[in-house]
Order: sequence, then C-alpha cells, then structure tokens
Amino acid sequence: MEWLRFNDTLHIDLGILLDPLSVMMLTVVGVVALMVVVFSIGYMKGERGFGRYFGLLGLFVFSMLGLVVATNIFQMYIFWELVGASSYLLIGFYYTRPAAVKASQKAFIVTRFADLGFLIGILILSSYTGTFDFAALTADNAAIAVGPQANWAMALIFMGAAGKSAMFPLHIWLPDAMEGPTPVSALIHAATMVVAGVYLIARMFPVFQFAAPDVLVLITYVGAFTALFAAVIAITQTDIKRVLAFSTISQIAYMMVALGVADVAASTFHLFTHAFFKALLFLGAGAVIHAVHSNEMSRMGGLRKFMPITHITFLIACLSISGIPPFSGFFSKDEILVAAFHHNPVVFGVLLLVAGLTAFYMFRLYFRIFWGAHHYDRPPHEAPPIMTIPLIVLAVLTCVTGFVVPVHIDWAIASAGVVAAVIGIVVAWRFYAKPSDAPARLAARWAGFGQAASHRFYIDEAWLWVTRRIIFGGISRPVAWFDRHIVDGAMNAIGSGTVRVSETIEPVQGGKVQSYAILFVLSVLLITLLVFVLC
Amino acid sequence: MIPMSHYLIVSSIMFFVGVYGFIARKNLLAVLISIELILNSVEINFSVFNRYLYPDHLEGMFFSLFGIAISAAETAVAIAIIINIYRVAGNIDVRHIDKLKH
Amino acid sequence: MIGTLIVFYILAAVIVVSSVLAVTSRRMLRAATFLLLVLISTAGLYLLLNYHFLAVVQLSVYAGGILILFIFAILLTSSRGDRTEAHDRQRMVWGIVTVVAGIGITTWVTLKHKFLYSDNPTIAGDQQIPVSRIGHALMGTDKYEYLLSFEALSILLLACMLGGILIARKR
Amino acid sequence: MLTVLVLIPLLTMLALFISRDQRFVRTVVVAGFGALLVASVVVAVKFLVARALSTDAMLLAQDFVWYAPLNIHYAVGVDGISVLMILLSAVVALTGVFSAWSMERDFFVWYCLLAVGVFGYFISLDLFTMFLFYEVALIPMFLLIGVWGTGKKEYAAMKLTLMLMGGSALLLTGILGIYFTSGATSMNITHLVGTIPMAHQYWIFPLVFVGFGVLGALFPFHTWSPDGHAAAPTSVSMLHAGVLMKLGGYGCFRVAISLMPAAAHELSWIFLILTGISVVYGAYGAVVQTDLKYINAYSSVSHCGLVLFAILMLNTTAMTGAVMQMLSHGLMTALFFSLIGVFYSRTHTRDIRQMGGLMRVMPFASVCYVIAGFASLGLPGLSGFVAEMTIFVGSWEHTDLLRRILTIVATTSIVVTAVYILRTVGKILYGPVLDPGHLELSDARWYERVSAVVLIACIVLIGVWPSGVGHIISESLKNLNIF
Repeated sequence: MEWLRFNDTLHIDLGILLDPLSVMMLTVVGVVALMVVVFSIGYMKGERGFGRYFGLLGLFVFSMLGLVVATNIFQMYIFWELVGASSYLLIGFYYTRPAAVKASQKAFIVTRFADLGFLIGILILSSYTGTFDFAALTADNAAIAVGPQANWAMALIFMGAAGKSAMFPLHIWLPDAMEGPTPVSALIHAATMVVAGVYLIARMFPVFQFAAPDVLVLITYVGAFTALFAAVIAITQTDIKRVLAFSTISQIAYMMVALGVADVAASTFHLFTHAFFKALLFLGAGAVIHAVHSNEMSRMGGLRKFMPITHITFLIACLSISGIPPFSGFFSKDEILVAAFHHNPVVFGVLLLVAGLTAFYMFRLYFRIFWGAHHYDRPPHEAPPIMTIPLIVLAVLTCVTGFVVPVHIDWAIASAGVVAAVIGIVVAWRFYAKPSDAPARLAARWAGFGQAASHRFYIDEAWLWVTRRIIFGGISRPVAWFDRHIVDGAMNAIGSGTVRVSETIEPVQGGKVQSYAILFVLSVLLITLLVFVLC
Repeated sequence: MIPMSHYLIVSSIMFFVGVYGFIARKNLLAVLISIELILNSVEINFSVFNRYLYPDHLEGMFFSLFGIAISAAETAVAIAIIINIYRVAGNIDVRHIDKLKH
Repeated sequence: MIGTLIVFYILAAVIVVSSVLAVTSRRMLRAATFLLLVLISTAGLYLLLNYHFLAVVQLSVYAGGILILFIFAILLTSSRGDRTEAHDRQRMVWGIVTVVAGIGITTWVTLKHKFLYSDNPTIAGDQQIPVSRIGHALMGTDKYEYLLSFEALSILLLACMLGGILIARKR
Repeated sequence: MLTVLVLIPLLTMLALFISRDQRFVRTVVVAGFGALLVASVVVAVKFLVARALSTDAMLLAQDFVWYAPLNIHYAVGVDGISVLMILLSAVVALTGVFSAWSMERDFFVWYCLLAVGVFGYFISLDLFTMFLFYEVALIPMFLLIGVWGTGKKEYAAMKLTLMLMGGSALLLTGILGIYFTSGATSMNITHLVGTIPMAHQYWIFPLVFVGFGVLGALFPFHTWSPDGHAAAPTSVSMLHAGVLMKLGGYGCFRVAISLMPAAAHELSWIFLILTGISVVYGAYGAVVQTDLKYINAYSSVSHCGLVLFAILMLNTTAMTGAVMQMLSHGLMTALFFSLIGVFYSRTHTRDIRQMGGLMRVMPFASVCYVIAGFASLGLPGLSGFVAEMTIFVGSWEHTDLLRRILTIVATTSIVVTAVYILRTVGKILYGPVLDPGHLELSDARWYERVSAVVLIACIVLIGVWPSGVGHIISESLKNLNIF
C-alpha cells in the first residue's frame, strides 16, 4: 500500500513482510508482550495512571509489530521512531519523579541522535539504489549498484542500530531507562525494542555483506568491546535492574558480534532465546521489587524462602543466561562462540571471558537476592498468581526454546563456554552465597578500577559534558546571545539610528517660521542659480 | 527712458531687505512690516512688467491692485492676532510663541 | 526726459534707504515711519509708470489705512521690551547671507536676461489709463476682466473683518 | 466564487459593529469563521472537481479590471497549494477565535481584517492585489499586538511592523521591477511566467525573496519573531505563526521562484546557506530559552527556515515537502500557542523555571502539549514527520556537495528539536508541582479544548494520510513547469 510518494522512484509503502526472521520476531514480541501485560495487571495494581499505562503499552506493541513486519527501510524508520517515542513515554511513566523524567529524555535524545545517522544512511542508500524496499535492496544483484558510498550509508545505518541497541558509546540511555516500571523494562529494554538494532542489521544483512564488508568488521569490534565493557560494569552495580540492564547490553553486543562475523542465524537465535530469559529475569526482578519495595541489592537477601516460585524461575533464567546446558542460552551462545572462533580468535577470547563474567555477575545477583542474611521489618510475600504465571510460562519457554532449532554443537568450544560459566558461578558462590570478605579485599585491591566501573567508566559524564558544555554552553548560549545582541542589536541599531537622524534634523522643522524662511529663500535661490547656470 | 532692470533691481533690494527683516527681527510687528515690504516689492514688479512688456494689457496692474487689497486684509487680521497674543503673552516676541497651543 | 530719470533715482534711493531703516530700526514707531516713506515712494514709482490710479490706491490704502493700523498696533503693544530687543547674532548672519546672496543672484539674473522690448521708450511713455477702462475691467466678465476676483476679494475682506473681530474680541 | 473567502470575514467585521455585547460578538465571530471554514472546504472540493476536468495552472479563476491605466486587475484563482493554504488559514483562524474567547469586540474587528488580508492574499493572482492584501494583513497585526499584547508590547509591535514593512518595501520594488522589465501588459502571475529577462531576474529575485523572506523568518531578518510572538495575545500568535509566516513562504514560492526560476537556480546557494543557518540556528537558539513563547518562536524560525530551505532546493519533492511543512508548522505552532495560552491564563507566567508538574494539574492541556511537541520533533504519524522526510529526501536528490552538506546540517536540527521540546516538556509538565498555588488550577475549558482537538485532528490526518495532501501539491507543482 503506497503511503507517501516522494518522486518517481522513491515512495514509502506500508506493508507486511513475513519471512522466517519476522515471524520469529513476531513470536518473541507477541509472547513476551502477552506475558508482560499479564504480569503488569498484578504489578501495576493500584498505581496512578493504570489505564494510561496499558494504553502506552498498546502503542508500543503496535509500533514494535509495525517495525517487525516492515517491508521497507523507511517503514521501519517510521515505526522505529514510534517505538522510541513510546519508550520515552513509558520510561517517563512516573512523570513526577525527576529521575524518571531525566532518564526518559536521555533515552529519547540519545536514540534520536543515533536515528539521525540512520536517516542520513537511508538517504544515502536510497539515493544510490533508488529504492527503500528490503526485497529489492537485499536481492543478490541490488547491492552491487550501491557503489563506494555504501560504506558510509551502512555505517550510518549501523549507528542507528547501535543507538537503539545500546552499543558503546551510545549505550548510556539504557541503564537510566530502568527508571520506568519494571515490566516495561522487561518488554522494551530487554526483549524487544533494544534488539531492534540487531533485527535491522539482520534484515539488511545481504547489503552489509556485499556492499560494505568493512562495516561488518566495525560491528564485530564494537560488539566485542561493548560485551566486555558492559559485563565489567555489571559486576559493580548494586541496583538489580541496572545489573540486568548492563547484562542486556552485553548480550545484545553478543548478537552484534554474531552479525559481524556473518552468522545471522546464530545472532537471531540468541535474540530469540535471550528475549525469553531476559524478560523472565526482569519480571522476576519485578516480582522481587514488588515484594521488597526497593531496587537495591543490599536491601535484599534470603528471599528464596519467601518467594519460592520467583526463586526457581529466576534461577532457571540465570543458568540459561550463563550458558549452562540444557537451557536455551547454552545453545545460542555456543553458536555464537563457534562462529566467532572460526572468524577471529581474539574476539572469541573476549566472548569467552564475557561468558565467564556473565555467569559471575548473574550469580552474584542471584546469591545476593535469594541467599544470605535477611532482615525485614515485614516479611515479604510471594507475588500473586497473576504475576507468577507469566514467570512460569517464561521459565518453561527458557527451558525448551533451545531445542527449537536443531543445532550442531561443537563440543570443544561448548565445553570451553560451559567451563567459563561454571568458574564464574563458583566464584560468585564463594564470594556471595555466604558471608565472605573476599569481595571487599578484591575491591580494595582494584579500588580505582572498581570505582571507575561502578561509575560506568564515566561515559555518562563524558556525554553530559558534551551536551552541557558543548551543546548548551558552547553552541546554544552563544547562539541565543548572538541573536539577542548581534542580529537583534543590528536591527535595533537601524531603528535607533533612524531615530537619531530624525532627532538631528528635527530642529529644521522646529515650528520657527523664520528658520523655515531662511531655508526656503536659500533653497529658492539655489534652484534659481542652478536653473540659470545650467541653462 | 528708465531701463526696466533698474526698477527690478530696486524692487529686489526691497524684497530682500524685507526678507532680512522677516528672518532677523523678533518683534512681530517688525516682521509684519517686513512682510509689507516684500508684498510691496512684488507689486512693483507686477506693474513694471505690465508696463514694459505688455503695455496694452492691464493684468499686472490689476494684480497689484488686488495685492494691495489682500495685504490690507492680511495686515488687519495679523494685527488682530498680534494684539491678542500681546494680551495673552504680555509681549510680541517671536521666540516665545513657537507653540500654537498654550 | 532726464528729469524723469533723476526723479526715479531719487525715489529709488529713498526706497532703498528707508526700507533698510524700516527693518533695522529698534523703535517700532520709527520703523513704521520709514515704511510710510517706502510706500509713498512706491506710489511715486507708479506715477512714473503712468499708473495713476494704482498710485492713488497705494497712497490711500497703504499709506492711509494700513499704516494707521500699524501705528495703533504699535501704540497698543508698546512696552519697555520693545526697545531693548536683543539681536540674535546667528539669525542676523544668516539673514545677511541670504539677503546678499539673494540680491546678488537676482541682480545678476535680471541683468543677464534679455527682456523683450524692455528698453522700448515709446511704449513705456505716456498713455495714462482711463479710470473708466479700469472700472469696466473690474466689473466685466469677459476675457481680461476681473469681476470674479473682485468678488472673491470682497468676500476675503469680509472674512478678514469678521476674523479680526473674533480674534481681537475679549474672551 | 473565491471572493466569498474575502467577503465572509469582511461581513463578519461589519456585523461586529452592531453590538458590543460579548455573547453577540462571540456568536457572530464563531458563525463567521465557521462559515469561512465551510466555504474553504467547499472551495477545496470545487477545486478538486475542476482539477479533474482541466489542466490549467490556476482554477476557479476570475478577472476584473480594477484600474485600467496601470493594468491593475482584481484577479483571483487557486491551485492545489493555495487551496491547502486556504484550508490551513480557515482552520487556524477558527481555532484562534476559540482561543480568544474572552476578548472584546474591537479585537475581533481587527482579527477579521487580518483574515481578509490573509485570504485575499492566498487567492490573488494579480501581483498588485496580492501585495495589497499582504499589507492589509500586516497592519492589524500592529494593533493586535500593540493594544492587546502583554509585556513589551509596544516595542514588539513596532519592531514587527517596521521589519515587515521594510520587507514589503523591497517587495514593492521587486514587483514594480517585475512589471516594468517583463514588458507585460498585466500583473497577473500566470501571464508573467517566463517574461522577465534574465539580466533583470538577477536583481529582482533577491529583492522579492528577501522581501517575502522577512515574513518567513529568514536569517538574519527573523528577530521580530521572538519579540512579536512573545508579546502577542494567544490567538494572534497562533494566526501569526500559523498563517502569516506562511505568507512569506508562499510568496517566495509563488512570486520569487515561479516567476524567476533561472535566477533562483543561479542564486539559490546564497539563500540556501542563509536558510540552512536559520534551521540550525533557530533550533539551537530555542534550547536555552526560558520563556515558552520564545522557545516556540525560535522553533518557528527553525521550521520556517526549513520551508524556505526546501523551496530553494527547486525540485518537486522538496517543494512538496515545503508546502507540507507549511501546513504542518501552521497547525502545530497554532496548537502550541493555544496551549501556551491555556497555561499562561492559569499560571500567569511563561517562564519554564517557574512551572512544573502541570501534567497532574491540567492533564488535557498537557497531553495536547506533548502531542504538539511530538509533532514538532517529527514523530511519525503526525504531520511534522512526513513534511521533514519529504524535504530531506527531496534535498538529497541533489548530488552536489554544498546541498548535501546543508541537508545534513539541516537534519541535525531534528535532534536539537528533540532536545528543546523534551526539555520544555520535562520542565513544565513532568516532575513535582513546583508552585503549590498551581495545584488548584483548572484544566482547559470547552472552547480551549475545541481549539486543541481540531488542530490535533488535522495534524494526525496529515500525518497518517500524507499522500492525499502530497498528491494535490505535487500535481500543482507539475503544472507550473518550472523545473
């Protein structure tokens, strides 16, 4: 269906594209959204703006589905923006909390900035290929027509994807986005919207492969770096949702690496499995927060007795994300590790390290929440069934999705991954399952590094500096000043200049008849003189 | 016979002396006298041109005639105004009456 | 012939001197007197031009009527301030500049310009204009006859009379 | 037929002299402007019918000799672009009436006169009548701001009027230049196409473009806009930013570009740079403002700069985008100003530092404001997006480096727009309620709601179904044959 025609060749259509990729995404979005909505009924009960919440959630799901089924890159861009806007509204759901407002603005502006790249990328790409259509773009022969600008175009499109998928250095919005209601984080910032970037690149993959292989290399390195970077930060965070946020960044980076090393299947498989267990983690965290009324790990502990269902499901998710067989995470992660191993050993090494770190911080989280000492004024209680049922469903899915796709498992690499994960778990167990001073000692030894990591390596501050100092202080204020004083001043100067001139010549018309007479007679004489001299 | 230009020179001297008085004097009556001089010089010119250039016609003479009448009327009104100003302002100095309202 | 010329020059001299004195004299009554001299000499000039009727009108209206008005006005408004009228030096300078420039330019123009018949003595000579012709021209409505102007002037005079009364009336 | 559009406001104005009674005035004005909207829709329908039958550039045309010695005609006619502008003006004028609900009779008298000028301008084909109506539209502005404004109203009114008059002086010179150099025997635009010699186009084009550009907030002649908008009463801001600024863009397009395409091609780079500066400069300028109306005024500079920018790209796509942007900006900025009016009438401040948490207090107005903000920053589904995208795609069709760079510069404005819109929304609507006195404030009243709802409906209509509008515009552009 033609929606808007730009010129003879370029036009935006709205359509529905169903292929394995989009169907897979539809499944993910549909299932997770359903679970989240059910969970939210319990979670949001009694909140102010209950109706508004579900309205916005509906808007988000609409936009996300539109994005998934897009037939052309511009349609995707349209829904991409809508997804961003509904994310903005949902993060800022608690609009009376300044932190939530700040976070929502940050999320929107950062992704908007990335989308700028996306848009310019689309413009470049479309002006050379003359089409927005995915089918035409990804046809085998289409990519050839692109030419040398393809690298620019695809790099810029990757920038858009990186913004949405929170790749370094555009990741800063995602941890702050946790200010939103927890189910929202589960839906948007774990399972669906943030993987839109991965989805976009997977969609466009043939173009990347044929026209801009260099960009794929870029994607690999950015992905690998982000994975490691986010995992390191996740270790030091104390807010459980922040830990999960960084874990999300790290996992998406995994998918990006898979795309970079040209294994689309592995990437989308991980996307698929990750969506479920990460949603499960978030919803579990939501149930915990709902019970304890706090996000801070230090306020939790020993919850396994009070919340058995949550505990079990959370554990399944942790095992899955750590890559322990037979949970789904194991299969998809293994795929990626295999692909990376065949491509680049360094990247493989990094990913292996990240796998260990992932297991470590996930189990740090797990042990601190569900084990250890506990001290509560009022004993927390298990969530109501409306919240636990989605958890159970997701847990089941986490267990089974690994077997959906028949994969060939390279046992050597898989066991390396599992070993890394187990080491991570064991260390976490040693450190956090029972009282121990090992973490404190380690933290003291690595004080500077730990400090930096817990401040997320000051990337936020760097961005803040850029926006505050450069955009506000360096551009906007001077512009505003320039406008008020120079441009407007010039206009006012013209005005006051006119006034001054008229003040100077005012006495000539000062009501003194005799002065008029002098002027009159002299002028007549002058004219006479001119007439007679010239004639 | 007297050349025409002599008349004209006399009248122009009279005219500009009148102009000088108009510009330089501050007493309103003196200004009025200057105006009379100016008008008078103009009337002389009318007559002279009439006599020398178109002796068969009478326009110049009539214009002088009318000019005399008009200057009489103008003087009458002007003097009425001046006396009124004197009554209001206490003097008839041009500098003090550059505003029409008071 | 030469007598006319002499009379003209005498009149011219009186006019020039008197008019200068009329505008420079500090005392208003003197100024009025000099104005009278100028007006009478002008009447003389009209006589020289053989405009006898005009000369008479000049004498009766100007010298007789207007000047009386002036003198009344001067007497009515005279006060001590009149005599100590301060001169505005700047104004005077401008006035003198204007006057000198004006006289220079007009004289130059007058002398330079070649008038048609300007020195034709035969025409300028003798014919008096009969009063009856003046009367007919003033009352007629044909070409070169001035009834309309005459009537307009009458209304103007009437208006001036009314205006003078209105303005001078005590409030 | 088209003259009706001028007659209705004129008759409304005359009817207002009957009584000063507030109810009567409201009834008359609402009836008048309602009739105007209906008439505009009728004109639009008639136009579409006529368009199907005819290929003339201008339809529904009429021509009367007005003053024969100077070849001045009263010539009217419309193409798709003018029809859309007429619809926009009718909508904004009607909603403006609702926003000016409590105003007195004399205000509406001038308001009607303003409408006379605006509608006359959009239907005119004759350069002289066009200029005449242009001036008719400017004069009431002075009184409307100077008498009913707030703050530095005299200064603002004076500045606005003088700057616009300065622009129209250039314009008049340009129009006379067009008339005398073309050798034509009429001032009708349709007859003048292609008659102006190239050598003369070089000096006439800048005159006309700058002349109209002043009203279109062309950098550096935009400074009347912040002061003027800030001082004007709500409905005048709406009409001014929503419609009057479009007079500039429309004039640039209708006179400058379509009569002098050759000079436009040669000289466009100068003005492209200026408008490119406008776009970014306005956006950055808006970021640090603290007065709501100033934010919007700078935002208007940015958006209207984009209109002129797109017009200068001289291709069908970008120009289609330009007209869409005019519509979009007209509706959106009218919505903004009407909501700012709502806030201001309750809180008595426009300083964003003194407001906060209004979402709690006035949910309806706040939600509308958020929608307006989204439209402004170009969210898909709202009108701003389609306009901006069409412009960007259109300007990207040029392959030379200058236009590419300028396009990229212009696209950055959408990020900056997001920054200032979100900053404003965050400060005034979200967060805790700063002033306890604000807690008792009432939400928008029914007439204010009507105004907001109508505008939002139009914004969404264009945003969701852009091809309807886009088609009309691009058809009209093809008829011009200037590219």
